[in-house]
Amino acid sequence: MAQPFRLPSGGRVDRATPIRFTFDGRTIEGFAGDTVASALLANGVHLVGRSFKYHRPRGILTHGSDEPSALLQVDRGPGKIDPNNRATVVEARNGLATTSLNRWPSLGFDVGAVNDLLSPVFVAGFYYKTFMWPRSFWDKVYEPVIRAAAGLGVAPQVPDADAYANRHAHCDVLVVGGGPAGLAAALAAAKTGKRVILADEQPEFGGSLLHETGASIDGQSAEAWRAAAIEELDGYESVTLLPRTTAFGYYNHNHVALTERVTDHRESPAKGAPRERLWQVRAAEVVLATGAHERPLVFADNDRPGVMLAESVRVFINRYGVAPGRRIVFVTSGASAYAAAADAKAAGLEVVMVDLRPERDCASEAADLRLMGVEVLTGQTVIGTKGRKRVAGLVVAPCANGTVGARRVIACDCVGMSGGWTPAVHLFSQSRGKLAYDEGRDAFLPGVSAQAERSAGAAAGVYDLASCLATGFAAGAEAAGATETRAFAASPTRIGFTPVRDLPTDADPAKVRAFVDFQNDVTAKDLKLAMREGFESIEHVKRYTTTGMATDQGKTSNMNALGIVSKALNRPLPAIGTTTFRPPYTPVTFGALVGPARDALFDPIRATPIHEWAAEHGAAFENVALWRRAWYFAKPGEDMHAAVVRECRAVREGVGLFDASTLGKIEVVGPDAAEFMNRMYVNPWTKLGVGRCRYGLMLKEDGYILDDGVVARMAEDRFHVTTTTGGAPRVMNHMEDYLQTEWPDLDVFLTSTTEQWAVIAVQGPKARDVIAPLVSGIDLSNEAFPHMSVREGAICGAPCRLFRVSFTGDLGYEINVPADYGRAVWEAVFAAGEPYGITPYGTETMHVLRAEKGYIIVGQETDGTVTPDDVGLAGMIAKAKKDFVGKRSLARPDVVASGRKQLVGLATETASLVLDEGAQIVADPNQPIPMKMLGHVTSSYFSANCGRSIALALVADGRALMGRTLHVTTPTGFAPATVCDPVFFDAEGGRIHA
Amino acid sequence: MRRFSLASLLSEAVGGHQGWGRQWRAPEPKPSYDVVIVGGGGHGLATAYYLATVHGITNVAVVEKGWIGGGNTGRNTTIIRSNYLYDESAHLYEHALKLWEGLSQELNYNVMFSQRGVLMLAHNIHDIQSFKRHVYANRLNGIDNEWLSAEECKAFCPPLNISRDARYPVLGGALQRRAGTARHDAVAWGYARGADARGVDILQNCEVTGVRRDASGAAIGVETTRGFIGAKRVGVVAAGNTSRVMDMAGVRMPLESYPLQALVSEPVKPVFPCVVMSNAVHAYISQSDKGELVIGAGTDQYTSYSQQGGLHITTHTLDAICEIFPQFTRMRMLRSWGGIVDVTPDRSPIIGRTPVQNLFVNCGWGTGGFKATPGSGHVFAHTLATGEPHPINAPFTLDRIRTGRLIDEAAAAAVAH
Amino acid sequence: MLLIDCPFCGTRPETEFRCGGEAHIARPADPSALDDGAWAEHLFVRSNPRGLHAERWVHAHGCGRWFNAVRDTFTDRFVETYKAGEQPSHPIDDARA
Amino acid sequence: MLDRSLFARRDRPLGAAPTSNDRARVSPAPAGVRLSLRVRGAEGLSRLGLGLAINRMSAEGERFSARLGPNEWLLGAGEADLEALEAEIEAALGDRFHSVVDVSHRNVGLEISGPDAAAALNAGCPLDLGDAAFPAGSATRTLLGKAEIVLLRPTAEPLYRVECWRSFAPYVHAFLVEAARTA
Repeated sequence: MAQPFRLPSGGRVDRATPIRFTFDGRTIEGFAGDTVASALLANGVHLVGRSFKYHRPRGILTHGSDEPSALLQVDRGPGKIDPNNRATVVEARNGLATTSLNRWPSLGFDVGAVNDLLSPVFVAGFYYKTFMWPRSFWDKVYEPVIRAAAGLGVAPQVPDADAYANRHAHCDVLVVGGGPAGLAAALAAAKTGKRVILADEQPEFGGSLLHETGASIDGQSAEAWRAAAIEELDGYESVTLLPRTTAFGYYNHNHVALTERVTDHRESPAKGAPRERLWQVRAAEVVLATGAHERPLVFADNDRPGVMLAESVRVFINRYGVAPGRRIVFVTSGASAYAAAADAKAAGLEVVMVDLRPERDCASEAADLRLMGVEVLTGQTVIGTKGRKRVAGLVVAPCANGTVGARRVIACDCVGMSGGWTPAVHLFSQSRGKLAYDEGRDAFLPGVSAQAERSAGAAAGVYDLASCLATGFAAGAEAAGATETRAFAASPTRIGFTPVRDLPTDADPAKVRAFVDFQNDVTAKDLKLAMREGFESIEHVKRYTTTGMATDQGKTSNMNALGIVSKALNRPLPAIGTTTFRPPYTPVTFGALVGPARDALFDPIRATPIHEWAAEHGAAFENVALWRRAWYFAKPGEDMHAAVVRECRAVREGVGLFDASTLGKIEVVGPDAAEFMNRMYVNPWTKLGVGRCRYGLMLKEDGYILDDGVVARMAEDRFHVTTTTGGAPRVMNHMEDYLQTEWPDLDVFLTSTTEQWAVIAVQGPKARDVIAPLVSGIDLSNEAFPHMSVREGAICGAPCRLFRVSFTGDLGYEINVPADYGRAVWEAVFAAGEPYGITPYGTETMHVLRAEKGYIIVGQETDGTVTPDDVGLAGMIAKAKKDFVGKRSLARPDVVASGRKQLVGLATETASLVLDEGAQIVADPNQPIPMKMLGHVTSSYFSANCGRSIALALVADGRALMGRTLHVTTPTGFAPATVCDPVFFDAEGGRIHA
Repeated sequence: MRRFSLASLLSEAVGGHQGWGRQWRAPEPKPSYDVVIVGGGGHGLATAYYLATVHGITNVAVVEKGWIGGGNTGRNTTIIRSNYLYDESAHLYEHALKLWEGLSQELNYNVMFSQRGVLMLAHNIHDIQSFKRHVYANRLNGIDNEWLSAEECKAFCPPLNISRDARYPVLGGALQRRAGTARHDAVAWGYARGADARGVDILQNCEVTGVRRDASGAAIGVETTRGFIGAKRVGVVAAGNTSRVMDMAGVRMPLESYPLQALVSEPVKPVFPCVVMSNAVHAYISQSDKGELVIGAGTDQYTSYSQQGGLHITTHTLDAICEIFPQFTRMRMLRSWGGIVDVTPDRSPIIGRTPVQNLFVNCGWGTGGFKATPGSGHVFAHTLATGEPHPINAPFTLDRIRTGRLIDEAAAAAVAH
Repeated sequence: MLLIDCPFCGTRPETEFRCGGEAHIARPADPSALDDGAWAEHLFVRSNPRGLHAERWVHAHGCGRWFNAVRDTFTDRFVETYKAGEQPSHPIDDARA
Repeated sequence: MLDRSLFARRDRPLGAAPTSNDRARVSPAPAGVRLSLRVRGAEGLSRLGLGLAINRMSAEGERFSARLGPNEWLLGAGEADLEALEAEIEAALGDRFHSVVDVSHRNVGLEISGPDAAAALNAGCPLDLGDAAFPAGSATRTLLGKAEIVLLRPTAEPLYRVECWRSFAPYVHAFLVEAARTA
């Protein structure tokens, strides 16, 4: 018979819509509205997994996100397989394939269960005490075995087929939790017209109302009230309803993060719809109506499949129309389980009630239940369970004042246990609110708030329906700035419980395994062992035993652990402390957190206006900061080396074309512009004439080089500053900082023009010849337009700032044109240069050519610890200036001391050998390790123009070592090289002025 | 001290483990000690341990405001490596790494030091230059570190995406095979147990509220929530709270304390064989023995003692992780948390004397202190015992900010610690 | 993610801002007059309190203006923000924890 | 030998084709003139939008003025309007210290419109774009994902103008298209 444990009627499932999925290959039938857990139970499946350490058979403990045991691998199709899904929250649908975890070869017969026999050895922290000998065995033997045994499901192996979305949202009132308190809060807040977001992790709003089938509110059924409330909320334009949405993180300043599960439950989701959406809500006020979790009872073998929480039994019956068993024993220390028992009885199931409390403490509810014909035992304790892969009986005994009486075995196929309730204060605690222990309710309740939030309903320790509604309504109104309150008439709720810790037993304590943390296999005995060993802070207990550290993060176990520790140490519970609740409330996919930031949207790729041309002409690209820059232009059959050799020759012998658009550019404008430049750079600027350029060097206040670049004076009050590609944002920020905060009196404004201008460098002896026909309004003659000057004019009719500058040591120009004209001008120059063999070149050739001239690249020759003098640029420093940023630091004792590393050239003895950049330099390669290192190679290339390799290096006192042979590391040893001047080409420097 | 071994474990198993005693005592503070160490993290406990074992100084107290190992020791991503560039740092971290290699046996406490290898990915030419500079410098310092091609990186770490089409393709990597991870809590507990067995008093829930100085200005003890505790020498090892403690002694420090966040995924079966760090995209990842992916990020931008940071730091980190390991988007974040890291101007530690006589400090480990724990404790114990720095920590003075002799690994390499 | 009250733009999320460290550390008018110790103090020594902290922020992805804020570094709560060049209305030193 | 025809049309980094979606439509905007105007102490001046409050804009035809900070305005105009606009600035400000920098080619514009436009923007923009917080006439620099943008809402219509730096345009465009799809 399909679904033998489906009750003939009842539940919210859609019996007209059957669904099928598989569990460990077996087809499971259920109805739309089922969770995987409820469908499994409808089919009588209780054994769904094996525990982490002992591989004990485990079933379904809860009905929600606090589930520690029923974890499954879920396959939703190619690229959509993921581990560790809680069966109690996965919505069942056609096409799911689910499998149990942590068992081999099968769930029913699991070899790992041998661990259970070894459990006397595998106690808390056992691994700290062994696996140490022999030493090499840890990496090779012990750890691999431990790792293979640990872990739950299998990580996805292929890229995710789903997409994820992100949404920033703002509201006046965020209500977390759509149970009675949350619904009432949302109603109260919505009435004020404020913007309200109501989120609930369940597919439907209502919380406990979804299974409180017998309850009534204000004279109508709970279901009718619920439906009306949702309809009313839905009618407000200002209300956003987010079902299937878990608020998982409460961050600073009311920044609350939620994940919405958009498509996992759909068989055929809308095309392109995201799997999940991260909501980042900034709320003026938050109402936390997050409910409470029921506590398991701690007794021997309380982890048998079929043993579940009492309220969960009730939920499976009332909400899903499923009987978790035919004969159910409820065992409780509180009143709420009586409602479950009554509903089970009403559903036609056999019921026995075992109350741990003495008759006098539960007389009223016991009497009511007895009236229904249910046997109620009071003043009991639980000794253990019968059965292995499914509970077959509960062993109970009367217990008074610690004396355990005669055992009785109650045959059953399901146990519903209740040790009371723990408010879900996770988000409150994350908000850094202070928790206060309430002895009457044996719970940590929200105390002093740290942010603009308030808790309502069970989250605040309020359990009866009318009060939940009233506190929720008041909280919602208050959050919305209203003072309205409302009383609700509701059917009474059975509340109140007596806190119990591990239950008294007459069994040998050494043999009792009463589980506290079901997933991590932590028993009460483990907790006591930890205490015996001196772990007394709850954080220590937790870390030593791993209690509360499983994927449920201790939702069902933390209070039991605390209580047991408190009892054992005989200290009041608050003195043990509560563990800090940290995000996320329930596990959140990386995908939701990443959102759209994948593939092309991971990080912007910045490209210049000339990028496409370069791509069309065979350029290889390199990443420089966010930019893609043309690296070299290989012709068919050329490798990088050949291309660079050709490009380098072309520039020296003819003319080359280089895209320098990525250089940072800043327009410095104002009557105090020159004074500002004086303060920011080491160089003098006052006397730089309009139309002239100067190489500028900029330090941080610590005296180390920050950036460099050519600066042109466009007018008395206007400078065109250039920076390195990667340094552009840094320099702009650095300048703005000083301008605004140190020298606000200077009349200067800064504007980034990096992307206003495309920059086309035309370099080489033929550069003038190439551009001359295209330029208008500028006299290009050497006399009228010498090296290091700038003119404004037009090129091909486009306005331009034409720089005569060179980073190659040859005649050169940098054409700045408005970016949208960049490609057209580039193409025009390229066409004009064809008769001269114009050659486009990339960054690699640029690097070689400048290295031939000994020009530094900030970030390559410098590394944040290099001064101007270190790289031979002390001469740039304006001696007359009393101050500039970084000047004072250049006078510090260790900055003026000898022995600093200085920029020199290195010529390898083997002319063809190109040293590794980053190679280290020693005087004596035969010295013992550790060796004394003198410095390192900063740049190294094969120079076609020099006919040999060249290298720049920073070497201790290097300028005093000219001509000395040093030894440089290579992949296989050392290579000798001679210290030389860092200028390898055209040392006289005549070519640049040609 | 009851020795831990398989034999003792088995014999206890028979008796229901009733025979295990406390791993360390919970003593009342004595009126005074030879040395009081402020801060019961890994560094402070290691200092106490080596004072007792190496220097024979056992009249020592470790004063901890909360529970031992509850600060950065218990909050970090446990990466251990020594492939630092500068000689000073390389010697310090290599000293630590050598101690790690025998630590479980030395302490008779399994700290699960796992030499799984740390692979640092190069994503651009600058990275290649920088990493090769490290590889060569390490080699000459006798520290293992090797350059791998992208394909070799993939072979060493199969989950790695080395597609050339990636936003930041993997161009290669630097691998230190002796590097790895350890079980952070066990380090604190192991040192505590070892120190306690030799007579060191570990005083938990004992917060320092003042540093008492005599007329000459010398430190003579600490005021605490459990009363005054006299000391011939005081060593402050308070990580993120160092500025506050030193303030009590009138010493202003070149430190700023930032939130540093980390997270773990749900546990899964072994999928990740090593540690991978990527500086270009700012993230690092490994898998713990329990099966969780352990992922760390950069600091938040502002100073804070809240042990909490912004979600955007987490999302940014995961962006990067999922770019390099796109198959992990369906993994789930299980737990995230923050620590407080104290950062110096050059991001290297300060270990040594202070302007106050008899007051010593060991701080400024920034985001990388865990890996140094044994070495840090070892050299600081030497400093406290002799009043003089060990040759290894001699360069790490407070005075270097004045002279400009900074040890700036991060500036030199853009390498996260 | 903090919420920061830019004195010009109102409250904005932290990602639009950059933090510039401790505020009210004026650059000396004549750095050369400082000895090495005093210069190092200016450059590197910071109060780093647990409690109220005056700090610099710039609304980098907004109006681009630098301003100051007083924030409690234990709770991360902002007490006030004010324009560069102004003084806080809260006594910072007294509140230091 | 000047071929001015090369510059009859500006070569913008995005195509002109809009990406349609029932609920949010993303379309590249045509080229125009953009000036970054900086004035210290614009008190008493009202022309050119200098009297606007911070983060407010005014628009008329292709002309607009957006005050992005206490001393910063982004001025927009049609292609042919550059010289006239510059002349007006000089006339309005005279000797008063100011800075005008042409950023017409630095900035690239996009428009996103439709009932889900704000939701799509909020995929990457962390601001409150509700009518109360970001009404008609709002203008600000902010973020979209990992790019900086200027966000303009000239009217009460669900139509927003996004301006970014040129090299970020492909990213911003792709981000908005993806956001419109998943909003």
